[in-house]
Amino acid sequence: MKNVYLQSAVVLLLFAAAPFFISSFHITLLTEILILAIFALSLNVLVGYTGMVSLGHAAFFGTGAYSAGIIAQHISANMLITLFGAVLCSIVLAGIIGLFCMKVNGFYFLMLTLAFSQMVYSFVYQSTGWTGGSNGLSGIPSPVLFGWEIPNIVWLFYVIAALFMMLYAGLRIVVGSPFGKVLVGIRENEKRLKSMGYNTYLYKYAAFVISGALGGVSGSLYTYFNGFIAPSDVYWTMSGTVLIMVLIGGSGTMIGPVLGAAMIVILETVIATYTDMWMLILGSIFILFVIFFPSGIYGIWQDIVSRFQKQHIHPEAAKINKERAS
Amino acid sequence: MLHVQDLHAYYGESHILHGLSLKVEEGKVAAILGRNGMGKTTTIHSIMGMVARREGVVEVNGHNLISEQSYNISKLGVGLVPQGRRIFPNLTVKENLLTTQTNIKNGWTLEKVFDLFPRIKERQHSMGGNLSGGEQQMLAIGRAILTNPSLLLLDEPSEGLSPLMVGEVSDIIKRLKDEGITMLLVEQNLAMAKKIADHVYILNKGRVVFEGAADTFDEEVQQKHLALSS
Amino acid sequence: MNQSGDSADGEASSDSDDTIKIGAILPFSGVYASLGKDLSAGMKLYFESVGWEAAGEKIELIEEDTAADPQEALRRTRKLMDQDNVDILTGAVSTAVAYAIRDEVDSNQLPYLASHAGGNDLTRGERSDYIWRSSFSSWQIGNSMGQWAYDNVGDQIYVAAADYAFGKEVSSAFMEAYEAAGGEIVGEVYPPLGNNDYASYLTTISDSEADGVYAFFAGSDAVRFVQQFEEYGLKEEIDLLGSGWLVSEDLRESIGSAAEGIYAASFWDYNLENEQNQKFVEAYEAAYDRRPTVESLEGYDAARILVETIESLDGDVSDPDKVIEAMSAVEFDSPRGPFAFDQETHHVIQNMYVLETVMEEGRTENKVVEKIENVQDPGK
Amino acid sequence: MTILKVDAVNKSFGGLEILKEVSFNVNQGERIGVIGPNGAGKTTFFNLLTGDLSPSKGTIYFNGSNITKEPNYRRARRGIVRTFQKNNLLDELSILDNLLLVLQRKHGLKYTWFRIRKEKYYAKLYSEAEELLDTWGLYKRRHVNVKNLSYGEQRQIEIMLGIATDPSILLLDEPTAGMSQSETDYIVNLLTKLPEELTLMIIEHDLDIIFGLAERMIVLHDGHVLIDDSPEIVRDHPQVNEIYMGSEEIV
Amino acid sequence: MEVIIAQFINGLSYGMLLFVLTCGLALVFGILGVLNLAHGSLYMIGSYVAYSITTTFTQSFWTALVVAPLVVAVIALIIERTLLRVTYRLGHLSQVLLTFGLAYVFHDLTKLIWGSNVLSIRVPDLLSGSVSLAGQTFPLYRLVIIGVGVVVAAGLWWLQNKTRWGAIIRAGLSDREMIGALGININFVFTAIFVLGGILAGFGGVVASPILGLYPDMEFQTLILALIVLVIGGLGSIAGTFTASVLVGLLETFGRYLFPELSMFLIFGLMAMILVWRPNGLLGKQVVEG
Ligand SMILES: Nc1ncnc2c1ncn2[C@@H]1O[C@H](COP(=O)(O)OP(=O)(O)OP(=O)(O)O)[C@@H](O)[C@H]1O
Ligand SMILES: Nc1ncnc2c1ncn2[C@@H]1O[C@H](COP(=O)(O)OP(=O)(O)OP(=O)(O)O)[C@@H](O)[C@H]1O
Ligand SMILES: [Mg+2]
Ligand SMILES: [Mg+2]
Repeated sequence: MKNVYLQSAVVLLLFAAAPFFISSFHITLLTEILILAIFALSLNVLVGYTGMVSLGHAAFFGTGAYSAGIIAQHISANMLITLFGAVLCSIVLAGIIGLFCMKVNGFYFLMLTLAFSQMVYSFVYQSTGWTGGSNGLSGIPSPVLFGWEIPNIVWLFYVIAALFMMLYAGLRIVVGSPFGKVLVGIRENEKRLKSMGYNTYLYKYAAFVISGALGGVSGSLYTYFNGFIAPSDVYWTMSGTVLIMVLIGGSGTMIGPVLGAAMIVILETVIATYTDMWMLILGSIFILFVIFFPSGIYGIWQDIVSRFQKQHIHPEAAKINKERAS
Repeated sequence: MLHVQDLHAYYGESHILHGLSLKVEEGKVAAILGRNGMGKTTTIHSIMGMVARREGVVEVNGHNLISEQSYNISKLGVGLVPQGRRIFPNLTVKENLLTTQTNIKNGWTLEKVFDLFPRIKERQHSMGGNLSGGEQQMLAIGRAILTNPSLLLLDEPSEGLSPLMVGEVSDIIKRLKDEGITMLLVEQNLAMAKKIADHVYILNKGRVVFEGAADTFDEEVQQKHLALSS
Repeated sequence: MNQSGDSADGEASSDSDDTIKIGAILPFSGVYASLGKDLSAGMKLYFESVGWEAAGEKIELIEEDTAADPQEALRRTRKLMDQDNVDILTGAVSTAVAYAIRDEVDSNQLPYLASHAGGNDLTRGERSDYIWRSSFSSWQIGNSMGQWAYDNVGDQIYVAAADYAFGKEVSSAFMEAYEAAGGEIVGEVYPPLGNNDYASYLTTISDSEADGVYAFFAGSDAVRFVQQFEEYGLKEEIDLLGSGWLVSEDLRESIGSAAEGIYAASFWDYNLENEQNQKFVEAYEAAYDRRPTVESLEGYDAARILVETIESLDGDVSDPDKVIEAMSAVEFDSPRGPFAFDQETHHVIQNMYVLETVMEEGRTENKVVEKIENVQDPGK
Repeated sequence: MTILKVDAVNKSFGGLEILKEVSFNVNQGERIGVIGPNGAGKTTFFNLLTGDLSPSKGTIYFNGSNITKEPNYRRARRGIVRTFQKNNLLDELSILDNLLLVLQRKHGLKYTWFRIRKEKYYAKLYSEAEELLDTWGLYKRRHVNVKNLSYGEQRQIEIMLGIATDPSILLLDEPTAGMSQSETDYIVNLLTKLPEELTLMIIEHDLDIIFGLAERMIVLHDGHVLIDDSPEIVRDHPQVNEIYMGSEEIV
Repeated sequence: MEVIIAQFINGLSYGMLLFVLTCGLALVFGILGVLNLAHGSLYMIGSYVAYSITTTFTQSFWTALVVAPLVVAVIALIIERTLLRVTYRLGHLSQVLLTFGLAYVFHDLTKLIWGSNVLSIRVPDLLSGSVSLAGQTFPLYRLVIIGVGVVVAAGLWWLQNKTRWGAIIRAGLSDREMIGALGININFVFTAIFVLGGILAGFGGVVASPILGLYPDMEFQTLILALIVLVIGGLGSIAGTFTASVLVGLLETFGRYLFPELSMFLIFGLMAMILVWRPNGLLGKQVVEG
């Protein structure tokens, strides 16, 4: 993490160059990874930083996706409008659901978020007129940005990559800010934080709404990307998938969920081409991760880095421990 | 009875105990003293098999227990009053006492423990987690006694007890000693330690820096080994 | 999962110049897995019978697993188009999958032969120049039974259908035809997909005055519904009728004797008596050692359409518009009866059959009780 | 000036009446010792003051306003700060992070959402934290996770966090329990040096400490205030000797 | 009126079926604290093994009722000993990932062995009749299930409240190290409970499949249903699970009867309402901290 600006410049360059070096199918894949990475990042605010494990995050993804799609069909395909509408809808939804979910903790939180998202699902599923019900919503016009209809996947990729980088940077600032530190504090010991004078309820609620809003952003991007929305995007399996992405990437880290999203998308695509037993292989990989790399891909990455540098995350800590020991 | 030889213990990378040795004769009480963070609890935990990485010899009654699991060590007659009490919060007082009760024939029963600590008898249906600090300490002592140990490890048993109760606990420990239970006691309350122990060890940074009979532990030793500057 | 006929010759098959690539998006996992497998088996049976060759060109079949997930299907379709450069696409079991890929296929001008998905709109409002359907539409399934039910069951019918677009389309097509014939719908109920206990619904139904129940359920829902229909004593009082999937070939063994006496509408049945069907059933049983299902037939026919299309083009499939033109002209005698496309709607015109399930030698069999010829989807 | 007024407070759990009609006033800057047998209700009483529990009956006033119904975080912001009898820290975080959270709260929430003004805001926090760690002799170990400290060391952190908050009334629940003699001396020394206007209430079973520090003693017994008087009176009170001190000698 | 009574009986029997499906999960999660997302898979394996036994080997439902749970028990034993054990120190999220992975693996393995067709198990002849009650025909098997549910509930209640096991597990959950230091081989206890959970899952599989059938994805449906019942009842309380099963059974049945168009919404709505009203479920234990 020596130079953030250098790093972002490199990433920017890589993104800009990508379409010149890889096939359009791989650009599609990369775009999808970025969208789902935003989704995973948004969940990570809850799961990784605040310690609230949600199994209903698809509600916000789906809300974002459907509101973007419906607005594009009925009002305007202008990306600024659809995006704004999607974020607004998911913020409102997260605001309402959050009010209730703040009352419960742990597993009950997980199940309550699941309950609300399943209610959203059945609402979407049964509002056939607006959402197409079980058939999904199709025939969504392509997004328009400043009067310019995004013509193909490469341009869409650029738009999404730019948005991704902005959101990533923004989120990094937020989780590294004092606000983010309070969230981590809540994860570790909410009771103590209250004693310190923090209104933890407000912080958790804010985290929930931020997380929901970002979930909505990723959902609307998915709509631009696919031009189609299936009710399964709101279903609990979607919430499960994104949770797995966070866990397998490394919860409570910034890059972890991105790596997790990349890994799951790539694995599903690659394995499914060779065998229809992809669940067997994917499942085995999950198991191997738990047993051998419990801190996720991020943990592997850390191991490699520390092996190279021969030092730990907090060099001082190691030094002190050694000092005391001798 | 208890014989510790060249004990090393580690938490991950950090090496905490450096070749520690100590001995407690059958029916005697030895005290371990030392400032915070010197390795007293680590010593107790190593004997009890609760430190993941430990090397050396820990002999109880002639059995080397260095690589035993802690439940087996307990079954061989080693009891523990842990630091910080570690009461099971979701069990009632009575359950806390009875769940791990063993070797009932050796003499200690629920009634007898209740006689020692009438206060916890009053609270027997409360959840362990709802007790006051001192009550929990009594409960922790009672819980250990009910495993009917022949060697009892006490890690700061007087913490959180009122002066009156400190006196009573001292009496209880003496009584246990009279019944032939061997004890290893970690204490910060020096007065109490002096009163009970036959033998004293002082730890500093994982090493024994003083050992001697209780009466050789005087003001001077205390100044030398327990003052802040050391 | 690349399949190709030249494995015997040992030639490399991935070279795109001298092979024609056909992409199939089918569910091999999830709730529709068994349908996907049967479709695939039917297709391979036909391709095998022509030696994986058409007009001298090798045929390569690339199958992709869509599960039951439209998004997944979209991802797979893109892979087939961009990565594998398939010439023709076929498949899709779930209607949602067909809708999901519709725009992608249309804008990329990829000829697509829908071989199962039955949503009406695919050949109505969502019709595309490049999409043709050889299987059925929900309207065909539901509509064909309306008149017959009024004539043979009674003038009061209760409708129970799984709560998803397809279930609703089929049942509303039925209701429309039934009411047009003069019948009365005395109640409707739509249990969710995957509902596991029908006791409550059955109690309500048995409380009604209906002469019959028109049920649209498939897969495990069908098994449970039909079994519970009998267990709760409705079978003695009320006729049960529905689509062919209620008593389909692969379910009847699980359902057991509870299926006896059910009337169902379908465009094919194992026991259809015609020469083509005999040939098909024999070949299928020889190859796989089990009975074909209606999906096997769909796969078999789809493969045949593709082969005939390629042959009429002499193997040149580079121009999608020509492919479409050739495909639309395919006509043949299928095991289901005469097969032809409606040029207007891009949808198959076919016979529909009303079947009755009867007991034969301790097991249930379907028997054709009525044939409705040349049923043509109205296309709007 | 009366800073805290407790008026006929009761607390019961289920049928169990733990505190009965407890009333008294606290003036600003007082050093009050709270003693009583185990289970007398001392910790419960602190819990009522900080809002970790709410009283079954009675009222609590702080600086003239009724705070009986206020949640604990609001009271903490008013300056009612406590330490816990049982260590209650952010175990998985470093000592520094524990401290930073306290300091961050103390300096208000102004810039907490973004760290755009990082230098200005953060530098101040960090330098204050590091200064504090230095005085507590923890600077070198500031990145060690709290869970890897020994019990007594964690007790020290507990007190450090309390003091770092800059409270107007500090409630210490057995601050030196589990600490060795030398650390205890250190803490006592530190407590005597706290600013005069800071109000202190200390629960302690170590009589040397309590009689050394307190100007006023409250003895709780069985849920009510047995005595509220000067240390001299309490020391010689026969009933206190009987129920609390036993034969223990007082230096 | 008769319809109401009939629906009541329907609801009761459906509720008991839910209890049989959930009790294994309730034991392993509510008591052992392990969120076992592979519970549905164990249930499914029980069903499929029972299917094989009833159709191929002995053709006897009763043999299946004994053998299938044992097969599942062995699988549970292996899982606990080799995989789950590692995760106890890693925490809940690791268990979520692990058991989810297991569910995936089992999904494909059963597909490999038994295919993806819809299958069903015949009700044993002894129980296959029908009974007429309140002017309505009921399958005898459904009524028997009510009895089975009650018996299982009683057994579990006894285990939890009348033996030392319940207390040992609760103690082990809050402080494994300490319960070990007091002489209890907590690893063994955990294994035993997990295996018992497996047996119950397998038993549920055999008992439920004549009604619910065997089909792809059955395990996830069952899992979600079981989780809902569990959370409504509250963790750590067999009585809560039992109450919740009956409540959900009745609500679903009457919901389908009175508001068929809402039926998907109802059960999740109920769960949300109950959790907002009682954040620890109906009879869930409030966890006492330190
Ligand atoms: N939540 C609770 N539920 C039931 N009883 C409780 C609860 N909290 C405390 N008690 C009881 O109230 C009494 C007072 O407890 P408290 O912790 O206030 O004592 P204390 O004076 O601090 O004692 P100690 O000096 O031992 O810490 C104890 O007997 C305890 O068992
Ligand atoms: N889990 C752990 N991981 C790493 N280091 C630890 C761990 N537990 C204790 N330590 C370190 O080991 C050293 C000895 O700790 P120990 O608990 O044995 O001290 P102690 O003498 O019992 O102190 P106290 O009087 O405070 O209880 C301390 O420096 C502590 O920081
Ligand atoms: Mg210690
Ligand atoms: Mg206390």
